[in-house]
Amino acid sequence: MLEVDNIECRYGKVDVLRKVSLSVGKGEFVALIGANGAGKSTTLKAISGLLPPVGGRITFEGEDITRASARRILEMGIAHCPEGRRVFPYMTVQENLEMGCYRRRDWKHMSDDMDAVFDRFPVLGERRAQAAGTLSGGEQQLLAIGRALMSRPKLVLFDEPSLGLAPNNVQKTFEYIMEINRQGTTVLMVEQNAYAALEMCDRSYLLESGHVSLEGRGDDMIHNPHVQQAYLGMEV
Amino acid sequence: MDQLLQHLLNALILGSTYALLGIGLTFIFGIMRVVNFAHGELYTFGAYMVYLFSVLLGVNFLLSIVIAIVLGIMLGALLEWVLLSRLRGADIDTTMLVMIGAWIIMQNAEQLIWSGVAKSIPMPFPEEPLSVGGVSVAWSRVFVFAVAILLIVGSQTLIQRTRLGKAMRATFQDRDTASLMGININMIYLATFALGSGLAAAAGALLGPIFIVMPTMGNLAVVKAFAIVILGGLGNMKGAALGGFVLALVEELGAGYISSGYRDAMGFLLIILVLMVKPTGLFARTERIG
Amino acid sequence: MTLHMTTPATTRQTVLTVDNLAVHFGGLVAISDASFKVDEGEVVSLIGPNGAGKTTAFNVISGFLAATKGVVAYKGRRLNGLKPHQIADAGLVRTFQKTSVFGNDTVIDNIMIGLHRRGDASIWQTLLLTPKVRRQEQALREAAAEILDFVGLGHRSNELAGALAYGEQRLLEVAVALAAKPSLLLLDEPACGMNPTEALNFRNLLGEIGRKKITVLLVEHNMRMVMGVSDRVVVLNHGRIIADGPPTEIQQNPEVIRAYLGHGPKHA
Amino acid sequence: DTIKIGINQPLTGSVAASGTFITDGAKLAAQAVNEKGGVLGGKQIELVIEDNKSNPSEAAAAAEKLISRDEVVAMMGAWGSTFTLAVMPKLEEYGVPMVVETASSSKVTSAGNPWVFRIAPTSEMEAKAFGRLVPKFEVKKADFLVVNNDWGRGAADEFGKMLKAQGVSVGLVETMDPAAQDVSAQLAKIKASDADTLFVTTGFEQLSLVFKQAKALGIDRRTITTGGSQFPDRLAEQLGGAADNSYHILFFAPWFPEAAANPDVAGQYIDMWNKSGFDKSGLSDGFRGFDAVTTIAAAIDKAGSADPKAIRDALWAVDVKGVNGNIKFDKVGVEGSESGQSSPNVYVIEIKDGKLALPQI
Amino acid sequence: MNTLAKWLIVAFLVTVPLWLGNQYQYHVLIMMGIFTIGAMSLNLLLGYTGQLSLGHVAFFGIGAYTSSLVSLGFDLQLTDSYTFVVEPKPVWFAFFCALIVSGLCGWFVGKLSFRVRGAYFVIVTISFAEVVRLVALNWVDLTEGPMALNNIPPLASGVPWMEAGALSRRVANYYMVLAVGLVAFLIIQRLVQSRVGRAMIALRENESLAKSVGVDVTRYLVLAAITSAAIAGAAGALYAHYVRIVDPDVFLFIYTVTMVIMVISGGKGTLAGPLVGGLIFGILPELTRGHMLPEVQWIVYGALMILIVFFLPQGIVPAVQRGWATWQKRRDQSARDTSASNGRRQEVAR
Ligand SMILES: Nc1ncnc2c1ncn2[C@@H]1O[C@H](COP(=O)(O)OP(=O)(O)OP(=O)(O)O)[C@@H](O)[C@H]1O
Ligand SMILES: Nc1ncnc2c1ncn2[C@@H]1O[C@H](COP(=O)(O)OP(=O)(O)OP(=O)(O)O)[C@@H](O)[C@H]1O
Ligand SMILES: CC(C)C[C@H](N)C(=O)O
Ligand SMILES: [Mg+2]
Ligand SMILES: [Mg+2]
Repeated sequence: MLEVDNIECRYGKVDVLRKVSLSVGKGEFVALIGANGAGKSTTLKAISGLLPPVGGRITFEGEDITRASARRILEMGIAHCPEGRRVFPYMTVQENLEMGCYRRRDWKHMSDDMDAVFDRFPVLGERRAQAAGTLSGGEQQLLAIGRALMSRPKLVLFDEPSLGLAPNNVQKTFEYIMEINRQGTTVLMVEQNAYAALEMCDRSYLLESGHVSLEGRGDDMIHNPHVQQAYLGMEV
Repeated sequence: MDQLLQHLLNALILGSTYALLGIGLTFIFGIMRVVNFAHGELYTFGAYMVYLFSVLLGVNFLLSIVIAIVLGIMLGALLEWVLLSRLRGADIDTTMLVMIGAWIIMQNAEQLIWSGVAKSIPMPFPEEPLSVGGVSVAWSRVFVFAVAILLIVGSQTLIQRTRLGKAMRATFQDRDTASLMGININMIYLATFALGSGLAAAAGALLGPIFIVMPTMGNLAVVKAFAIVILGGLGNMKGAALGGFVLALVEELGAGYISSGYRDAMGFLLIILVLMVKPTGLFARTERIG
Repeated sequence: MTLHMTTPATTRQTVLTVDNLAVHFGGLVAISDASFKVDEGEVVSLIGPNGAGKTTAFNVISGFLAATKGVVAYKGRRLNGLKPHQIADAGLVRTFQKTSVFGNDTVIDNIMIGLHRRGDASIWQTLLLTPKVRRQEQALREAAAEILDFVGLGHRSNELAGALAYGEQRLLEVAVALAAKPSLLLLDEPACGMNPTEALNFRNLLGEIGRKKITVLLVEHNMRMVMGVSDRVVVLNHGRIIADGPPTEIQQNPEVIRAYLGHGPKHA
Repeated sequence: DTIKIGINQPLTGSVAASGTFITDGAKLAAQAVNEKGGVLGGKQIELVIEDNKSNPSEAAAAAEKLISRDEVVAMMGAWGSTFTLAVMPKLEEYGVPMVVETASSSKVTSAGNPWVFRIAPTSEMEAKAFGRLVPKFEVKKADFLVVNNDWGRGAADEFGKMLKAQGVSVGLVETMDPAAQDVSAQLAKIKASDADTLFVTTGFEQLSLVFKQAKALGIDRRTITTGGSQFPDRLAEQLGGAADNSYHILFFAPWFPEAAANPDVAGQYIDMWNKSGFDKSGLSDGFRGFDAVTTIAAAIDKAGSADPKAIRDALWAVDVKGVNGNIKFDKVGVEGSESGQSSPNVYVIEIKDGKLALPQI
Repeated sequence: MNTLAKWLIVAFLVTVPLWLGNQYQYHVLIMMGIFTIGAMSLNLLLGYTGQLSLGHVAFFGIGAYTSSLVSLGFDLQLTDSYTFVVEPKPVWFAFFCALIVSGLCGWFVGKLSFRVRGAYFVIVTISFAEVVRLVALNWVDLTEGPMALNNIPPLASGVPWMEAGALSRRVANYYMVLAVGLVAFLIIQRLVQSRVGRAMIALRENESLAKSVGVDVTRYLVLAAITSAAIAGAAGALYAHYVRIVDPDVFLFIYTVTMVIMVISGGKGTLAGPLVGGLIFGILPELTRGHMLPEVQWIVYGALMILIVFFLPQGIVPAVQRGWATWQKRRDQSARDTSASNGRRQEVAR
């Protein structure tokens, strides 16, 4: 469904991605792991159109989206839940969720979807009129996750969804993600919580200083000594 | 008693015009965070366009006002496109400096085109004022009041209720994330700046005929507009409107009962006092630390 | 507050006391009637579900937010009403949940700012550039380099802080806080965003900090770290303390499991 | 080569309209002089024009530039009394004479500055001239609304003195900033007063606002404007009925050429003006620039050299036929360092049913 | 910039009167110097503490009025029976009064806005300047209001040879401005390159973090405001005694704007920025004068400003520094490493 072919990205003059390739099949759950600064977030930004790559090619469902606008990419069914919450701080929780389906035409389903988010994360429901910027860190993260799902995407890119979440919410969130994946949404997820990510996913990539250094099924990765030592915090 | 009523009435009318100035700048400064010193020039532009169409070209007065507003929107869009679109993500001082440049250029261009001599625009309203009891108000001002209220309510609704308004707020709170929501960022920048400019031109088009039209007319107007936006709390339409009325009330009563020379000073003192008590304006946004 | 009983009776001096603290935001109650203590030299973790009020408690203790009710005291001195910089002067230094460095300054200059409290040249001495001022500058610069080496950022000292990788920025934050010579360090989710290996290294750093006789109050969702480093764990839920005790005990506490730990992915 | 004369006038700011017309008038005079062969046996005069932006410091800066950069031999300026007073120290410092065309405060000629030659009437002269109409109007009590500077305050003083001498009581004296655009607070106070007459002193721009805003507040009483820069024809045209029942003290009334002191000069001036396509309503102000430059040119000729000091000495001896009567300077002010003052004519114009009239005395 | 270059510049400036003959060129130079001092003072607030003071001209004007009033003498009727009289004082004394009074106003504004930041600080300062302007306009008994304070004694009054003629007075003024400028530069340099300066930069970069490590941000903001205001007041006093007339329009916004342009185009938060900006925007109007109408001249001025921002968004000095660093890097890899990092630490904070 998604093909990333040898893309290169840079911030100013600094090369961050050097020929990254990966692919995600329809209905798959793919994890992307790697150290801080390896370029995981940058890869997601390239896919969602926030930072168009300077080289290489990205296709989605056969269509070239390498230089498409973020809006066009969203309309094609890719949602991106960005790193670091990024809620709209002066808008209410409800308005933030509404922004999630800004491009959707079927407004009548909107309130159903919103209720689904509130069901999943009741704390957001209690706070629906509170300015998002005053939520606690974890609450903001939940809101960002809910908001990404409001567009009913075909493919959703999660960038460290568990960041700042308490264990119970981590668990809830991962369950949620697995559930939408089971219901047919394709998932590409970046996680520092590598063990959990590798356990959940179908397939995974390891990104190291700007290129893919390893690729494989989740459980294979877990058992790779290099991964264990560098990313899972296990002494080998 | 009549004098007090007259002052209160004057304040109400003046307040509506201040509010009008304030809401235009709320779009550009309050929401977009562009310290737009050229705002006063759009105000001046609106006034000169009414002069051009209604006095020099003999177009109907009301139609001239509409034309002036439309041209103000177009000029605003042009400024955004030429100057600001290449400064996306630049910090607030950078865009401020560019707008100061635009201000200097526009004001001197006006000077060249229209000369420094003030122009006066007649209004097609009955000369006899509307008098009730001991108080009177000119029909022209009643007209300005009505239009201003209409524009204020319209802007408030636009920003708070409509999809476009929400997209505007979202865009200027977090540009990248807004584009992830599928918002066409460039279109929103353009629309916001153009709308704010249109409102500035509207204020000029309405007030120019009441006062006089000259190239420097925007200078005090722009300072007051900033003050009003801040008084109300950045980005808050209702706040800006209320700020306009409060400012007018303080100025008018101060001028009437304390000293007319210190009229403007009272307004600025009020702003200082308000900010000392509420450092982020009357209607502060809630922020959090940590 | 029967739970307080579970605190092991120690010979250590209590330094921080939070007494019947309540914080309201308009109608919203973020913390209601919370009390806990931190003893000298301890590493105490403050944990609890998202929105429990942990960061809010930090904000109150460090003077960024006024308490609605209750008393915060450090070494017998009442902190309520003091400004953040005065509280830092008293030896309490905090870090922020959201990464917070001086992004446009170099790494070493970040530390130099952190060292602010250690300089004492007067304005006049500064203007006259007296030998004392020169000497002090030199000494501060050396101290800064030392701190960077301690946290392992020595090789980055001339980079702009904003250009560091995320994990390095989190380290830098701690280094800046350490520069301010705290006797009590308040860390708000310092390991958030680090991968397990990086978190492990950070845990070792925390151990070193403890050896420097610095008391630590830690907010963290990484349970491996919390259970590994803490002498004691205080659990906050909905603005109330629901448990207070040694890590092993907290891990078994059914209320804590229900409200916070869940039975989630084992390696979370 | 040419002989440079400095023109220091407000071309922008609150009184730009009048300053622009006066500059136009000055240009016409220069043109007339040059067409007749210039000065000093064939040298052309050149006007160097600086905008004083309706502000005293800018007026001083403009004088500084005109003298030190452009090396003008004489100046005309600087419209307002305040601006003129600001320029005067520069005249002494550099030793350059200035013909004062508009300023009316007594301070200009009482300061002991021997480089100042005024062709405008003082407020006192205006008050005296108007005094003859007071009994006819049966004024009982008068309020003042004046611009807050030397001119406005001076006018309020002199007219107040004159009225009191005739047994009229003086009520409110309200001031307004020269750049103020909203005077409704002052007018609301005046509305509540029981006076029967209102004296207003300010430039044309603000004057038209005062009339509009007074009308809007329902103030309907006899209004008298002073200062000589009111463009009554424009007021009548722009304001319609709002300007009725008002009287305007002027120094030249082009609408009634028959009343002019030197009808031939006035006729020539009006002709040139109309030919140049300048705004008609500027006629009543432009003459001051015309007269001033004519006077300076005459003095240069009389001096026989382009030396500023010689021109100053020659100014005492000129006798010029001006648009508004003969220009000849009397010594006034501090003994030993007197300033020059001529004695121009003063007219009163009435606006009645939207038309201009000469009131019958 | 190295020390030698600095001394060369100073030496050059000192010798200017030896070869400059034209009175008007002096005028331009003096006015430029005065506004450059103003810009330097603004840079302390805007560039280092990050607080944009758009009412900066208030301090300039207060300095101008204070020095003028003290040197002219004034009286204030406080009650019916008591009048406070100040006899005319020597100019140097008036100058120090100006420093103190404007410094006090800086303290006041700093205190006034101790919680107010960003756009709100901008408005407090603009409002303060407007209030002061309106007081100057309306307190006619003291300030003469719109009638202006005239005949202010020149700076050199009392020194016989300097009173001789217009030219030597200009020379005296020139050296005065130069001296005040050098002292101001030194004060600012020492402040910003010390612990104090780091505290100010910390306030600009991340106020919460600065507070949390024990920086009393209010104290440093107030300190910066006092220093900045006093220097601006000194510039104002120089201005008053040079042009010898002040009216409430010294408080006009356009003067603040002039200083802001100088600072930002030159490079805010750098020591050399305001000097370079002051040079360019002080001389530019004179270079274009005579070739075009004043309005066109201003239009060129505005357009140039916009172009500078587009192409050198951080200002001229940082751009030159960066260019210099790259050039050196290409020339000598190893020498570059130390000097660029030192240079960055000292000069560019952003
Ligand atoms: N806006 C930016 N400007 C300049 N450099 C950047 C920017 N964003 C990221 N970088 C740099 O690009 C590199 C890759 O960053 P990226 O955010 O993609 O890493 P990541 O793998 O997501 O790391 P993390 O786990 O810390 O989120 C890092 O070295 C980072 O410093
Ligand atoms: N300024 C504020 N205005 C309104 N509500 C606030 C404000 N600050 C915090 N809150 C609310 O107070 C509660 C406690 O927030 P706090 O940030 O202390 O939580 P936390 O325990 O740190 O959570 P997390 O683990 O997610 O960081 C939250 O529900 C939050 O929404
Ligand atoms: C009459 C006005 C045009 C000028 C006025 N005479 C003055 O002295 O300021
Ligand atoms: Mg990332
Ligand atoms: Mg928190």
